[in-house]
Amino acid sequence: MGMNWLAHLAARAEVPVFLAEGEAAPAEYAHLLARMPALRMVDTPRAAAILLVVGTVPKALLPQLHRLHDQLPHPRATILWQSRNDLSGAKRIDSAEDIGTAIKTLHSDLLAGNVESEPDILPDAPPNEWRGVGPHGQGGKGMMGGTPYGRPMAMTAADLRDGLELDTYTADFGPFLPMFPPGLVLKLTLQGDVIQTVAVTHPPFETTEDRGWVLLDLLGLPALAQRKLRGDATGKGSFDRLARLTAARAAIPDGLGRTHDGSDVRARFDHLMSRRDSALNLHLHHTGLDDLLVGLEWHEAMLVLNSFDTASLRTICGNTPEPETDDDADGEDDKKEGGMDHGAHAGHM
Amino acid sequence: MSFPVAFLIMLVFLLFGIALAAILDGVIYRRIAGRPGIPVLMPFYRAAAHLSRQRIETEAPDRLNWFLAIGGYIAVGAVGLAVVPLGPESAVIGIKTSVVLWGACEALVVVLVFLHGWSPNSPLALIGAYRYVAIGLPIMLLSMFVLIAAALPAQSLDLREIVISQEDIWNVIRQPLGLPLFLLLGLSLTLRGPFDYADSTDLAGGTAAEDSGAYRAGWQVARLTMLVGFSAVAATAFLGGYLGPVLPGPVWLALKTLVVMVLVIGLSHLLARMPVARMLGLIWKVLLPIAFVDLLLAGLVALA
Amino acid sequence: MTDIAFYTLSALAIWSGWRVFRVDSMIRATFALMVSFISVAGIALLMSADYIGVATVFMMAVEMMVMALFMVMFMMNPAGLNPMQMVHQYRFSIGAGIVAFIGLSVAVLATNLPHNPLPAGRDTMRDLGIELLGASMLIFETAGVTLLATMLGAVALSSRNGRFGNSEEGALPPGLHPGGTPAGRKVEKGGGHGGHGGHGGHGGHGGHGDHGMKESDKAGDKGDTDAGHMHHHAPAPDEDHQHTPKKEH
Amino acid sequence: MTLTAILIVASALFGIGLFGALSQKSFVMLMMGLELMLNGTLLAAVGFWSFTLAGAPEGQLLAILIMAVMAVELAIGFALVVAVYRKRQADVIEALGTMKQ
Amino acid sequence: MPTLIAIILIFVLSLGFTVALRAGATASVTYPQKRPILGGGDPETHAWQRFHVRYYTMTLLFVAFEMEMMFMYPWAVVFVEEGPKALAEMGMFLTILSVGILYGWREGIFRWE
Repeated sequence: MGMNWLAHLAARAEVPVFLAEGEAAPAEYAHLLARMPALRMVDTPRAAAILLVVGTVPKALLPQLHRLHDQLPHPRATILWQSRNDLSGAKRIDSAEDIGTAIKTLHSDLLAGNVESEPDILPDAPPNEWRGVGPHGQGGKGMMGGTPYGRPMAMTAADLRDGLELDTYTADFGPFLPMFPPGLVLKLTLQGDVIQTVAVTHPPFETTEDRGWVLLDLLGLPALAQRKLRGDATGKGSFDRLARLTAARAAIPDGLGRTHDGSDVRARFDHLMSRRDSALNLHLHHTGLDDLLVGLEWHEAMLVLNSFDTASLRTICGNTPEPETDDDADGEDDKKEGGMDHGAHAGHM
Repeated sequence: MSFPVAFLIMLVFLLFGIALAAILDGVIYRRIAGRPGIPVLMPFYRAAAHLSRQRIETEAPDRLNWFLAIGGYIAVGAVGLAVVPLGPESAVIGIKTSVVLWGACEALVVVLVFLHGWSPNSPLALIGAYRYVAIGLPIMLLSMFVLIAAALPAQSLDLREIVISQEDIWNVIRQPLGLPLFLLLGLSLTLRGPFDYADSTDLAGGTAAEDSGAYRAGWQVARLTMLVGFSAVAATAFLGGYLGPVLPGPVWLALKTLVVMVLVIGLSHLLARMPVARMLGLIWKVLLPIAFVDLLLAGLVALA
Repeated sequence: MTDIAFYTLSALAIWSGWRVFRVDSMIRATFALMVSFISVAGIALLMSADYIGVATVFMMAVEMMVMALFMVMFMMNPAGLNPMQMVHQYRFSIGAGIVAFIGLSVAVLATNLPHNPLPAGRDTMRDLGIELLGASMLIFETAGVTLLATMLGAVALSSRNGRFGNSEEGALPPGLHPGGTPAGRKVEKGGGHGGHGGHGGHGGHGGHGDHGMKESDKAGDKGDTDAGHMHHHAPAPDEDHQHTPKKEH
Repeated sequence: MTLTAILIVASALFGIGLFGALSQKSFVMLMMGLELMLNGTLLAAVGFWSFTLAGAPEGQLLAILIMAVMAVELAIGFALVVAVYRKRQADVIEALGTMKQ
Repeated sequence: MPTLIAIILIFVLSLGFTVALRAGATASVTYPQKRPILGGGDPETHAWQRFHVRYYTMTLLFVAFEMEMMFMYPWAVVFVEEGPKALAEMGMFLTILSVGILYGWREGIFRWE
């Protein structure tokens, strides 16, 4: 009874939706979704009830989609919008008119228990085999060894900026992070919040979506981003006035993300805000993502990434070295071992 | 006013404040986003939706600290509200050094937000936590300076005395630099707008990225509690607190708190966030000298 | 009532103080120490030390925050995912701790302590202010100079971005094999990062634009002399994976 | 709550701090031990101020100075840790003994 | 004493509220759900690591500078009473400390190292 009452209230809330964009998504889908009052796009799958797959996620990125799917809290459901993907239990919608009501209905059904929450796609097992040692069953061999709780510990490497040998964090970021262009998967090595190495695992999808609003969002102006996303209904004059008021342009560091032709994030931001249709002619022949991102901290790097249109970004990704393939993966193991030895030696462990 | 009565008034004030802050947040967001409607009940529906979802824990999280971060953040915001006098001689926490106690709350916020980002063992949350500390620590200096400036004419660190010293003229006029600087601190304490380095969009929600279900609702409540506590302290230190004609003191205090709340929420939506290193430089090189000037001017005015 | 509060807070202070050296996670150790400080602050409040009590919370929260940053930065296994004990001379230390405790306690119990309590209603804040500006003025200003010296010392010791450029910056990555050519690409002059050096002025001359360039040139000059040294002191475990040059920051 | 009780608590804190400072290998943990010893000292100072000095301000000044000592110790200690780590990639005390560069 | 009671009461209530939050939603969490948020990626290692704090020198400067607050609070109470003398002494104190900030600025510690 109590639960019913809560579910009843919850069903009246805006439906929290996490977007997973695929290839060949419907045109202007972000604008369309922004105009639906009953939906709310959230930043993280942890806050979402509905996973909305827009367009088709290519085969290479399906494992990522599955991982993302499983990260949503129960009760959860998936909607495939103009998508050729196949997810068990997911509902298919093709027309743009139905999408708002379909999501809303599905959410109410989920809460009322009419629709079962979707189970995990992946098996319920830790990412790595591990059996704890130690007095409480946690941990592995030695101080840094083993795979405590299913993962190894980070290993040291010299830092780019100040040379301290602290731990690095390597992972594939994307393709379904809201601050990444759709489809882009980067293998990043971070030390602290500064990017040490970049490799492109998967380039962004080809779209012509205008992503100026993302830049506003990244600058901490979600309301203004939403205004831009919702389009001209509210008048361009008032938007420009508000944008000037926020000093968004001044907040971007001068010269950040400068390409060889001299355009920087500020210039590209101006261009995105001015809504001119002509593309900014960028000369990107020798610019790779590693030139642009290495040594930047996270926020700056995200600004740089989102300041390019998709076509330019694809060119840039083409100039970037691929991540190591299988051959090198062995080498990487060596590196881990080496790091471990080194760490153990240094720490008298 | 006896202690239980004062405590009850404070609780009511807090609950209404949280509800009002949540509604205001929605209304102002929609105004700026150009969406119609005033969603009065939406925050409650949203809270219900959070509560009806599962709470996920990450791989080997620091459960104790995760819990303490949320509970502690709420408590610290409420302590901030408790030092505010509701009328002459009737603060819940009537201590001679209430300004310092508020400073302790500010310092603990940095610790708790850091713990919130640390606990889930997740990269984006961790980055948010560390970035927040970089800004959260130095910006406390601003608040300390402007509050000390406000304490000078009162010759006391007691917020009750500070209110009494504003009977002739409010501190917002006597020390014009004080309130703006203090509002910046408020943005940082409540993780909002240009100082939202902890829970920002570029980190998919930062320290809150791994919060789901009830904990997500709890963290939002904590942020709103802090907003209410901060606004009440700002209204007391700079806008004369409970002072005002005709209406009873607590009503005046509530009205002024509301004004500060609107200011904070409005600013948070209308100021762009800059990369963290830039902000760090700005605080030390520009804002801190301004706080010095504020203190100097306040000192000269107090002596004159 | 006061007694209950006192014994509870004392127990909390001692227990959390003990936990500091018993937990695996560095974060928990640091904040256990903070809890110990806060309990002591609570006891101070019980003794009507309004200012010292509250200020202890304020100062210690900040200091433990900074301590936590450094703990995680430099300690292996900072989150205590693997159980650990990094101790030496364990028995001796326990003995020393117990001896210190018993010795001090006996001394306390044996001494006839004078009793001259704080008069009620005394404005201790004002006393302290008058003392600071009057009789103890010299202590106050000396503290200022000491803190200045601390700041200078801490910055000089830990920062390597001196006015002569970075102390080790610009060193080329070590060779793929001993004595070989440096791995990785050459540092680009200017390049995409020219503007990035302007991250927060360097020194009083606020010139941002060309600063990164200047530094990189400087660093480049130092590079040759430093390369050997780098090589010898930091045998990077991942030599053949060092793709990137040290860029100017 | 008597002065004796407070001083005994203070000496317990001091004892634990001493144990930590002596037993920990890591330089950073050693500093935690020192801080805990200073914590005991702080408690004792406030106790004396409250119970035997009739509220003379010097007692409070002493407490403030103890806190200043903590701050100085922390700042210089960590600066040293950074400097040593730069050279040795280690943070344990033994590393300090071999610093001869 | 009343201060302490009020603070403890507030902490008890807040933590109690959070305990209530924990009590809800008891469904068990599976391993795939536990993965950290990376937009679909799977990290190689735990996120907890020797985190490179880019502003560590600033924090040391901050700890030393912040000590000045301990002296400033009592100063504020007697400021009007003591008059220009208080202004002069605190001016001197702050000037001394500001030298430290200027030095730090020149050494570039407010940047991301």
